[in-house]
Amino acid sequence: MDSFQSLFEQLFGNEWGAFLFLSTKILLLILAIVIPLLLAVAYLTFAERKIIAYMQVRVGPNRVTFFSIPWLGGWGQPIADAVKAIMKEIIIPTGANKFLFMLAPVLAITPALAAWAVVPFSPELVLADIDAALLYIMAMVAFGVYGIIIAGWASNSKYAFLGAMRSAAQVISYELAMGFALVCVLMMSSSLNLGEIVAGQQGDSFLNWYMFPLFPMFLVYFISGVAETNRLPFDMPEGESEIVGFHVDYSGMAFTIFFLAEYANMILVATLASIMFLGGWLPPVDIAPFNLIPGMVWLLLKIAFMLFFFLWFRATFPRYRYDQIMRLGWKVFIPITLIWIVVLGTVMHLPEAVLQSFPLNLWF
Amino acid sequence: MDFLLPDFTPAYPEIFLLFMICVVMLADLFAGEKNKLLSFYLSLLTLAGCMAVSYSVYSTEIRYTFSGMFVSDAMSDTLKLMIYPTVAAVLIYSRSYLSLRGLLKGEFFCLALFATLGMMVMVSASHLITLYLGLELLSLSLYAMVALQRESSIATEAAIKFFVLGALASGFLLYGMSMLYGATGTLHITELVQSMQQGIADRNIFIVGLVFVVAGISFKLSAVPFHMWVPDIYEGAPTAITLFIGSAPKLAAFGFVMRLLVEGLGELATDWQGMLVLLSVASMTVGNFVAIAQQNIKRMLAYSTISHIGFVLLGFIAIGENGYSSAMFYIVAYVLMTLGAFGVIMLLSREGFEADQITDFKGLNQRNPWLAFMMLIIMFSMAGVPPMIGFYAKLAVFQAVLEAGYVWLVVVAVVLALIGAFYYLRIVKFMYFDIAEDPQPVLFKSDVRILISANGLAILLLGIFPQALMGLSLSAIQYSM
Amino acid sequence: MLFGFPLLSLIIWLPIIFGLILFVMGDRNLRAVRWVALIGSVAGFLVALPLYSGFDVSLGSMQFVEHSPWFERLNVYYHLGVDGISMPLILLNSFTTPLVVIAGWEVIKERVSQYMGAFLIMSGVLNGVFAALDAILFYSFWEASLVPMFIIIGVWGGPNRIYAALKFFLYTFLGSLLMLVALIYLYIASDGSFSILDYHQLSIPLTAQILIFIGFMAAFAVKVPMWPVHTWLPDAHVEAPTGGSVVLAAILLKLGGYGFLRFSLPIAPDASHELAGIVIALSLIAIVYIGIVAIMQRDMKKLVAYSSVSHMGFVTLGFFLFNPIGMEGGMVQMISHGFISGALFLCVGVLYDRLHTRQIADYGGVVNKMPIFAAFFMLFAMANSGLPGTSGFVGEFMVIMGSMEVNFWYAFFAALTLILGASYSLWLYKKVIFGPVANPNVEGMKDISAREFLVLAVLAIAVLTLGIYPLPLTEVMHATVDNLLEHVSHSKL
Amino acid sequence: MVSLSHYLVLGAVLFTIGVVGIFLNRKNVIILLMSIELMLLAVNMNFVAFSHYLQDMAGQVFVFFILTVAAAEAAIGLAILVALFRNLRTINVDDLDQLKG
Amino acid sequence: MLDTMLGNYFPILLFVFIGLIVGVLCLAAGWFLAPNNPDDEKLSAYECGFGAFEDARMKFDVRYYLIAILFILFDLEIAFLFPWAVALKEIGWFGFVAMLMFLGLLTVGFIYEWAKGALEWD
Repeated sequence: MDSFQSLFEQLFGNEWGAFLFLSTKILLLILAIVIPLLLAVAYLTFAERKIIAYMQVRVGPNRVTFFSIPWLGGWGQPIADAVKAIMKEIIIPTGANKFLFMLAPVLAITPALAAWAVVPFSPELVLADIDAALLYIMAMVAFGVYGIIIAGWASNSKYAFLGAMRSAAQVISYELAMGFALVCVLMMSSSLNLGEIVAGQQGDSFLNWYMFPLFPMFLVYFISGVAETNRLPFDMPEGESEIVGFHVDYSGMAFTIFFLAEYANMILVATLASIMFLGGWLPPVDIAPFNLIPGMVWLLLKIAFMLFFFLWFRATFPRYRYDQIMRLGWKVFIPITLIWIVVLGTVMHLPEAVLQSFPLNLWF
Repeated sequence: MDFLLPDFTPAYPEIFLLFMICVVMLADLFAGEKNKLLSFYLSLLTLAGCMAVSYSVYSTEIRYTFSGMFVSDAMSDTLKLMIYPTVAAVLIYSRSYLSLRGLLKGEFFCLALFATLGMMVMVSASHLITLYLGLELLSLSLYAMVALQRESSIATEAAIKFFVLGALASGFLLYGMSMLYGATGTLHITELVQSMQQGIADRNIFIVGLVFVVAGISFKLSAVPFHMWVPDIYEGAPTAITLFIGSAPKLAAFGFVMRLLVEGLGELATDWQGMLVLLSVASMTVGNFVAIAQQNIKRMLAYSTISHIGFVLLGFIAIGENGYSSAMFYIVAYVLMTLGAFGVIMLLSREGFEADQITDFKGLNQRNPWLAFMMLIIMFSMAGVPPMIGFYAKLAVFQAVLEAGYVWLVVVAVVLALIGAFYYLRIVKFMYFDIAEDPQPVLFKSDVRILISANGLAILLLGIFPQALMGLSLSAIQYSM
Repeated sequence: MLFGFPLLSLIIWLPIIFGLILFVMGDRNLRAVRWVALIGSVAGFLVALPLYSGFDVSLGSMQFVEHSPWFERLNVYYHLGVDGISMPLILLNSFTTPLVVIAGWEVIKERVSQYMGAFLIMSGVLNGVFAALDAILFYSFWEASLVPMFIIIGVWGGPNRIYAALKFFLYTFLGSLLMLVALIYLYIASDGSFSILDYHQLSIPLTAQILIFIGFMAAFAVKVPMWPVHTWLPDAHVEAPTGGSVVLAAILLKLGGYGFLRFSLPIAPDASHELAGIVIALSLIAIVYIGIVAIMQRDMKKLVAYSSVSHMGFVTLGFFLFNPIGMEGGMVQMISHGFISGALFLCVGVLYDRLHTRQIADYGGVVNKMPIFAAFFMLFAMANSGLPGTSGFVGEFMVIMGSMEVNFWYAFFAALTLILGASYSLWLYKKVIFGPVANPNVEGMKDISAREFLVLAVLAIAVLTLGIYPLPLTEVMHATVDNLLEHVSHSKL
Repeated sequence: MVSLSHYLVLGAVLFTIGVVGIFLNRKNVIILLMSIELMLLAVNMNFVAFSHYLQDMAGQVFVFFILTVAAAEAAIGLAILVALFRNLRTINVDDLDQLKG
Repeated sequence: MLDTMLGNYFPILLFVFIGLIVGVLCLAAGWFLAPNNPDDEKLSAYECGFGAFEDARMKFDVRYYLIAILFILFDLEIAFLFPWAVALKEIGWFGFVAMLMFLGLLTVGFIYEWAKGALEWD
């Protein structure tokens, strides 16, 4: 490493050299996150189709293989899909605002990727270890709405416009519930830094994870996450087949980008759920075989577990009506979270003696 | 960190009011359509309660609380004790006007109470944040109140103008505050003075801040050249709302200026004195001259407000207890007169008829002599004719300014006051000398009759016996400095 | 203080209270309204009698003094008192009010209660002006007197009443505001006192004195009124109802003269001496020029109004001669002008009530139809032109005597009024009363009623009494005037 | 290095743009609202810069409150705007001429 | 120059940049590789087989707007809750109760809008 740095310094002078070296290093690290992430997205679509197929007692994609290796039947599917998407024509409707029409997908994918900058994969492995990490993620998630609104507006189509309005309303509504749920996490952890949040869940076993004291919040958070990403059963904004959504006028690669963004967001929600409620990289039980396995593996397992729920929901639940969605968000989740904040705060401030007599004083 | 529980006593009135606002809001929500007057009576009850609470915590000491962000002293308590009855009077005056226009809704009362809370916070603020919050609580409520008549295009237009210019003024004020903060490193109003005295503050930045603060203040006070919004808002808003805007908030504005300019920037008095002289002369001139040309009485009163503000500013120019207390006396007198004037306008209005043209006052003496007599008292008081209170207000201000050595200013003010007398007389002329177009007698309910009589007679009696009010304002200022 | 009773307060507030009662009564029972008004005004006059009888003529100082705190922050006191200057004016005022009420008895048909109430309130307020010894109290009454008069002219006046009312109000209001500035200046110069008597003792540099004098002058000259700020008066008189004209001429104009004596002279004596020439010049212009203007008039009321201005010139002239006879003459002139001009306006009112025109040309030969009226009118016209034996003669003669002491030419010009006054008064009389009946309407005129007779008779007695035996009046003011002159002769620099 | 005065100049420039935007804009009321926001942001910038420079947290706390109030203000402003649009069918500044100000 | 606190944010800046590039690259790939044969019918707005009747950027239901405003208010509430929650353990009972009052006030507002029907969608 040092030799690379001195090479840069020789090439560009001391100050610029150091700067460029650092930039290059960071760029490489970013690519090390983004490329696996995009691959994960690709294979998440594949997993989705497969898993749902098996749940419905079908086979799912099984034709495209790599190099004709039979037991990889279907594993080439995502690649084929990607190639297909690239080759499709991008239609820009008449009357659409061309610049905004093209800007919208970019605005959708950028925050979905950029949010990953602060996600820790293990105590050491984090690109930007900032204190306001959670705040940053919230900001990035909220940013996604711009993509939706702009897409709907730029298309110059009533369906797209209505879809965008609905989608935006839904997303921001659930963002509130999500925010309140996160407040509960913060009350427990006393930090916005994701690494410290995980550290706060350190203990003998999985019982220390925030999932248990904050179980209702966990549910609220996760369901809100599902709604945030416009996944079934809350896929009102998109409703690819039955009703039309904000990207009804998009095609080809432009549409694919929205698609990518949605899956990247799914993974993000699952990751955050793992970090904040499921103890992140912590093993379920802090004893011999488990704590030898690297933390990252646990994290990835947890993420996969959460992602499975996304797919499972899709296979199981019928779609909600729009008024039901809004009612759930505003009239159920927000009151629940408010109450839980009060309850949690009260419990946290009970005198020590009372807490000790409490059977589950593990967490406070 | 260890947090000490602050002393809540000085803020009891605010806390009580806030609690009651929630009660009024919820009560109105669940009372249903049938009990429309519930929130009206509840609001009056609330104000009475505030009165009692404020009275019981009244003290001549200066008490700081909430880490010095909130202060309760004789001035704030006195102003609050004046704000409550003013607001109550507004509510009573407005009742039938609003109910005829379908505006007698819980929202009106909640907003009015919220505005009241804002005023209370303003006069009790000893920290720039508190000051700002109080101001905005008041302003935002007022914006919403102006727009309350949603189907009236003129009201919404007034609202948007009010909003934009009000926000602009807040912007100026904030920018000035940021400079003050940068210069002194503190947001506590009393510490601003100290850091000036200790010479820590960067004087140049301070002056920049001062200029912006004064500009913002004059916007809120509606002094020329920052007065553009006043006539439009007065004319466009429903009269009840105009009455509200024109009355109690002026008391709060007085407290606001006292806190910021006098308590906070008193060390720079010589700097802002000059600015105020300009503002004051301009306000008196423009207000009085333009008012003459008005046909709409609400607009005319708007310009009259501008000119009165000019006179109030004279009190600040005089600097010192005498000047400030005379400004306070003037403001109180002004509020009393405004209440009465708009009250009469509202009593004259009927469903679908606003009575906002000066010609609508034609022959009022035939239609209701008592009402005309009350309006006569109010108009003469505004013109500054003794023995009405308006005269002593002007007298006190002139006296203070002369004492400060501005003889020319007083002469100018006197001449402008004379010009002002002209348009007030015009109203009297219409009421007494002209023949009514619509000779039907004006009738109204007994509660309003009592109120308007009390209002008019208060102007007269306080004019005959001004000692009590003058002493009150003087002691309020003395104990707080 | 006689009987230990606050007579001055009573004489101020009694009429005001009656006036408010009238307001509240409304017009439901006109008969009751008129009687209450009469009782109120007569009661006011009756209160004035013990005031007069209890007045110690040997003292030049304030009597019947009442002094109690009013609002202390500005050191304002409820301070009342009368001396030889104010005493006669209070009497005059209290005396005039019942006459006005009676004069308006049947003539006023609309809003009677307000009309009567306004007059009673004004009566009380004017008493207040004369009795006030605190500057702010004085100023309050001073301004308050504007309001009822404004209303009286504006509501019950003639066709052009609104213009006249506004002009009246604004002229006087501007003047009085400048006076207010002067008062506030004095308040500061005297270290926070509003007592007029304190101001008398205050020593003030000359420039300040001149400024103060000008401030006061602005207020008083408008009221008197002096040339050239007299223009509001003819308008106001012409448009005002009869009662309004009477009070305006008889009392309101005296406020200005009173102000000179109470404020200008004693507070700024040096400035008074300094500027006396100007005042005298203005007075002479008023006497001569306005006298000529009066001759030109075709409107009876205007003529009387201009003659008022001209006569009031004597008052200011007398005051600024700085000798006792001139000053007393001015005082007597004020009182007598109160009676005479009031009476003349009443006479014009009597005519107006019958024909509803004030043009001289519309009348003629009235004597044929109204002999009694003609007799009264004759007496007052003579008094107005200064016929010896009437009160008009006493005042004018004393002032001319006084000016003779100072400067022959003053006296010469002043004396011109005897010619001018005679010409316009007699010209008016001749045109209206004598000659052929110019107008068929005159044929139908009835002679004065008992009520009108009463009013005119009372005034006639007053005019004659004062003309033949002025001592009761001069005796009252003598000591005070001496005091004042003594005071004025000392420089306050 | 970026110094305090840089921030102040930037703040002043932003503030001026906001003010000028309010006075010169004749087309759209929404732009007025945006100009107001810009002014407030300029103020926030000042506060944060001073706060950092003076090592005093109070300025940043103030920023928090300004943001909150700005949000409330925007909410009310937009609400009035909606009402206005329903009545006038326009949000053109020039069309707001029923009241001669 | 990257040693300061802001240095931590430099990677984030770069990451945002990369995110943008990814988006733009994908679009560019589609743009260059895909066919482009526009025709009128294909490009017309999709509306049930008819031509569009009016401008698509039409007035929309005021409830969306209401939701937006409510969101702003509650989101700010959350913005206040975040620092409070982080510091909760230090500020003790007083801090907790103070925030409870704040929450209480907002809850009153929430009840108000609920009862006024701002949250109804039918």
